[in-house]
Amino acid sequence: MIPRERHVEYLLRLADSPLVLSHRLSEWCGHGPVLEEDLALANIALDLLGQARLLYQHAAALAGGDASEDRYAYFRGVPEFRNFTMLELPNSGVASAGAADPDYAFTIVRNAMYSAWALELWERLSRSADAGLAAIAAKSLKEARYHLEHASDWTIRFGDGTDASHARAQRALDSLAPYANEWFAADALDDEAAASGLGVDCAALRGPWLVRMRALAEEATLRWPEDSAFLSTGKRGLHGEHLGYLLAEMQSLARAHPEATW
Amino acid sequence: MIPRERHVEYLLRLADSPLVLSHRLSEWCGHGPVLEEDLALANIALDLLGQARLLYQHAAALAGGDASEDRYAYFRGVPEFRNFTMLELPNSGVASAGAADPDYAFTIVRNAMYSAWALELWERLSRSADAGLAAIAAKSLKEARYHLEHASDWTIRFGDGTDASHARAQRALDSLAPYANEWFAADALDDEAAASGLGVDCAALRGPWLVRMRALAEEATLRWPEDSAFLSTGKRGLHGEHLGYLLAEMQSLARAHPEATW
Amino acid sequence: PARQQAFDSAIEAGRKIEPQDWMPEAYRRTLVRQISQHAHSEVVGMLPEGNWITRAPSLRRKAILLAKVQDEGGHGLYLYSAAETLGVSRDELVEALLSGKAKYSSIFNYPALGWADMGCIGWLVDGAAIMNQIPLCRCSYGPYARAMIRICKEESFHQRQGYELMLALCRGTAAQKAMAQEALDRWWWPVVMMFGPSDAESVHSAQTMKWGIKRISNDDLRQKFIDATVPQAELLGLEIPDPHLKWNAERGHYDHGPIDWSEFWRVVDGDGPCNRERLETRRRAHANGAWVREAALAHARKRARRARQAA
Amino acid sequence: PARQQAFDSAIEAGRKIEPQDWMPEAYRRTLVRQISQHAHSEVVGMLPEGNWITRAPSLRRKAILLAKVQDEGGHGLYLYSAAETLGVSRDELVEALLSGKAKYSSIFNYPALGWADMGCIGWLVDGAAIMNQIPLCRCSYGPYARAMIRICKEESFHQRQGYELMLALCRGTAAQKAMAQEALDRWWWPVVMMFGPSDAESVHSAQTMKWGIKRISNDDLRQKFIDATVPQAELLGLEIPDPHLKWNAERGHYDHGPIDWSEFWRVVDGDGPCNRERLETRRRAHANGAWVREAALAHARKRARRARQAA
Repeated sequence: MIPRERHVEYLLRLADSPLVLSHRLSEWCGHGPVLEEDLALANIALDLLGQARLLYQHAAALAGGDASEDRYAYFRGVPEFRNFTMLELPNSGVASAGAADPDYAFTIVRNAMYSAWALELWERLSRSADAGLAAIAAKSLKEARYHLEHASDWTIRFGDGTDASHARAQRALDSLAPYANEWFAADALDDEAAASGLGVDCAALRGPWLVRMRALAEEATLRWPEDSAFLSTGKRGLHGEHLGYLLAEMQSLARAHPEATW
Repeated sequence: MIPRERHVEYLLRLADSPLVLSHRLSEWCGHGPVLEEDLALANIALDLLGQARLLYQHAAALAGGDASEDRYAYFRGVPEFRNFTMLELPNSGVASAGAADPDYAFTIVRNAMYSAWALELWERLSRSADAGLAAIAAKSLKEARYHLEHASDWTIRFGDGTDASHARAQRALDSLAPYANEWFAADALDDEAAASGLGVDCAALRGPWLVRMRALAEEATLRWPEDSAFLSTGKRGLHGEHLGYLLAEMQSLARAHPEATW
Repeated sequence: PARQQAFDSAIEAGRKIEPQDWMPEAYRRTLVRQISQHAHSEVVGMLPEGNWITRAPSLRRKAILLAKVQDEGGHGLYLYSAAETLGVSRDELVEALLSGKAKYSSIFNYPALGWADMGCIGWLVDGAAIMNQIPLCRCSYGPYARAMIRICKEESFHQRQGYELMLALCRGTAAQKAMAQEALDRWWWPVVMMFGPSDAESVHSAQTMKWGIKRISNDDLRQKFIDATVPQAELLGLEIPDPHLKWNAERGHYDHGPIDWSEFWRVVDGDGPCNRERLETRRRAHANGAWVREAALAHARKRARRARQAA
Repeated sequence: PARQQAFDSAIEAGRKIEPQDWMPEAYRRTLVRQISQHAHSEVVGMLPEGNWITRAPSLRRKAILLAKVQDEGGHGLYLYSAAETLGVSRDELVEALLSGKAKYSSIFNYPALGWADMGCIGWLVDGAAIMNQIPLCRCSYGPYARAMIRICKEESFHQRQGYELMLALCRGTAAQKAMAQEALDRWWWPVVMMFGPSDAESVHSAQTMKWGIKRISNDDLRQKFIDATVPQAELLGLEIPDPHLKWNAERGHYDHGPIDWSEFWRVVDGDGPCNRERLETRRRAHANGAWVREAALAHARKRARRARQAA
């Protein structure tokens, strides 16, 4: 048995990533390359938002007190968020804060990487000792399959499309890959969650994830990047410089009216 | 004599514009086209910030109570801000919210238009019946001269540079010009301020401003845009969609700690 | 000729015209104009609301808004498809929007400045759209009528959600209630103008009525909308910003104050608060997406070639 | 030869080497590397702080921060100029940065995550930089030494401002104090590593000492920094995140815990938290600015041609 406080923290770690990625995807709304993709991204954003909400609600029920999905989403600051660093990167790619044109290749390749990981995650978590979590995982698994399919189709189109699209996809892959290291680097909380039957052995996801990703890269005629020693730390609350801007925007209205019900 | 409340509002109208433009210019910091321009824009941003602070302080002294420069800047919402709509437009140009690459031509042409207007404004306000305002105006006048010189030099380089830079400058001029209409359209507050000797007859600024701008356009080999019926209303608190994002970012930290002193 | 007679008698009898049927060129052109204008409105209409997804004040409201904006994109898709049955391509339609040749509903040239705008857009803008669109479910052109049936269902769902959002604000804190009133003050007159110029001034009305495309006049629809909306505003405890608004027992309708048609034409002619921003946003998205569309085409061609070679 | 002797005796006598003087190629190369690395550090160093200008929590702090970041850009300019006196162009130097060939201070590969980071960067990062740079004011190469004198003056002003910012946080609310401690926890070890590897491991030290470019060893500077900083942290009421830190009365210095040099080399080798982001940001700004630089050149050429034609 894992103590309740860390049980909750593990759930928040699972919840914050889909919330933050959902936010990034929803930024495309009205700005996509073709209307069908505006719809597809909104759909995926909606699924991820739904996953986050279920996980927050489950965590809040466990935590008790005044915990709620909205308190988690709107009233925690940067150091309390537990999402992976990759997901807070802006749609324009890997650079310090500053407005820039969004890059659909970056969005698509990130979705491919994340949903392939999520697929492995949810499959295992659907057997979690936490029955509530297992149910959420079973639902999320189906969604992750569709998300991966969508992102894979486009990754292949880009890699095996024009020279320009190939270059963009390769660039996205190269710049994103180092940020995936975090997903497979277990820390004490991961270990505790895995040992207790609540969570998964996160290092064990790497093998099957790599198989999927290499196969996708091959079909897309992309070169899989070399390993790097880079290790981001968002899941421990040590984020990059982008999350602060994201939360400032996301939380601005809710925080301006802390007493309000919407 | 103008009633104190409207005197204060007139000062806020003067103050909010330089604050918001300063914010936009400071976004270039570290992202400029050449190091010298990073410095120049930071310098102009700093001047504008200084003008805003003096005006807020003057307004706060008049308003009394808990009014202060920081309360004005950080604890008013979108409908309370009184800046011209043009100045809240993002550095990427005229489009709905959504991240996009900043455009130096848009920034430069906007600075040219605004500082040419400010020159006319401060010159007249340096004779304001409000001695405090007159002193601020005299100081600001010198700064506006330098800002106009900087922006004019670059406008000419762009207009009379390459085909690409000419096209960008013309595009910036065409898209910005309609937003200047607001500056010369007097409303009741403008009229009252002018009549009382506090403010200026804002319609009267149009003639000399146009002379300056047309001369600049000519030297830059740019076509001065036709008049349009567009009328923005930021100075009455009816803004475009961008100011909300700007304030969310600018005010995020201050509002997260309303009790703090920095 | 015989074809014209067949067409006329179908219209007369209230039978649907289908894509394969002969139709007068002017009828076809009118439909393309109207359907594509409607499709463009859905797509441009994603912007003011899309603008608030990232700032929605609760996750529940965020999900509702995301789904709603997605629905609007979906409506755009059905409508482009309906227009395509008339022999124009999506590319041509999009090109007409981006070049400024095609119009879209002027209402989306107003900015969404606060959260209550999400309520007003659902309650009033979608409400007005439904008034306009319900008669179109009986429109003489089959594909358009069928698209409108589906769209109207979803729009009335959105309308209820918008009203419910307003209700939550009006029952909330004083600041929330003030937000709601402030938004209503901004949206009321633009929405009233959504029904278009008075019947006397409307250019296209007579012929489109005859063709069974339009079925109720602009002024009648506007009256219907106002009559339906005033009691809803009362229920919210909000004040409609029209000092002349009052019940006329004799007519059995609300009288309203004069409409500022100069404002209407200014916005239609391109000088509304956001015309430039909306169009530029669409242009930019289209330009930034060019490489994506080219990649998809290139890949499809490569696959087709490989399939041929394998055969 | 005679030139080498003149150079050696100038160094011996503590006389400055000036741009027109003969100098050994290795001396020149070492200086270009070091000065340009320093210039690049100033420019990249604008990013973590620039990141907070738009969010500064008071207008006074915003003005201070804007002015500070501007100063850093100014330092970059002096230093590029000093490097140019050695016969390299700014374009070459910038190219070396963007290609990843030239280094910049690793400290700027750490993110600025909160407002207290603005304090830590001034107090600690600038403080450490001053320790490194004060000896350079006596450096054997004249233009570099003179640039450093000016820069050190401004840096010590920044250092005091940074400390003053920390003081305001530590005297503020509990949340502000916590911010300050959290930032110190993140910045301490990276700052301690700013002085470079231990003397035993340092590649360039011996020769640069002999040439009068470097004057004090890495470990000595580090010790000096720690000795100066510990009492400042105590004054703030903050705890330095080093459990081994304690006063050694015998040595008359503070002892500190072991430094994680694997972390140091990981960041130097490109895998620090923000290496990719910083470099990509510089590349992007340079690429987005290409048309601006081309326009300026084209216009200057046009003017020159017109002036010739008029003559």
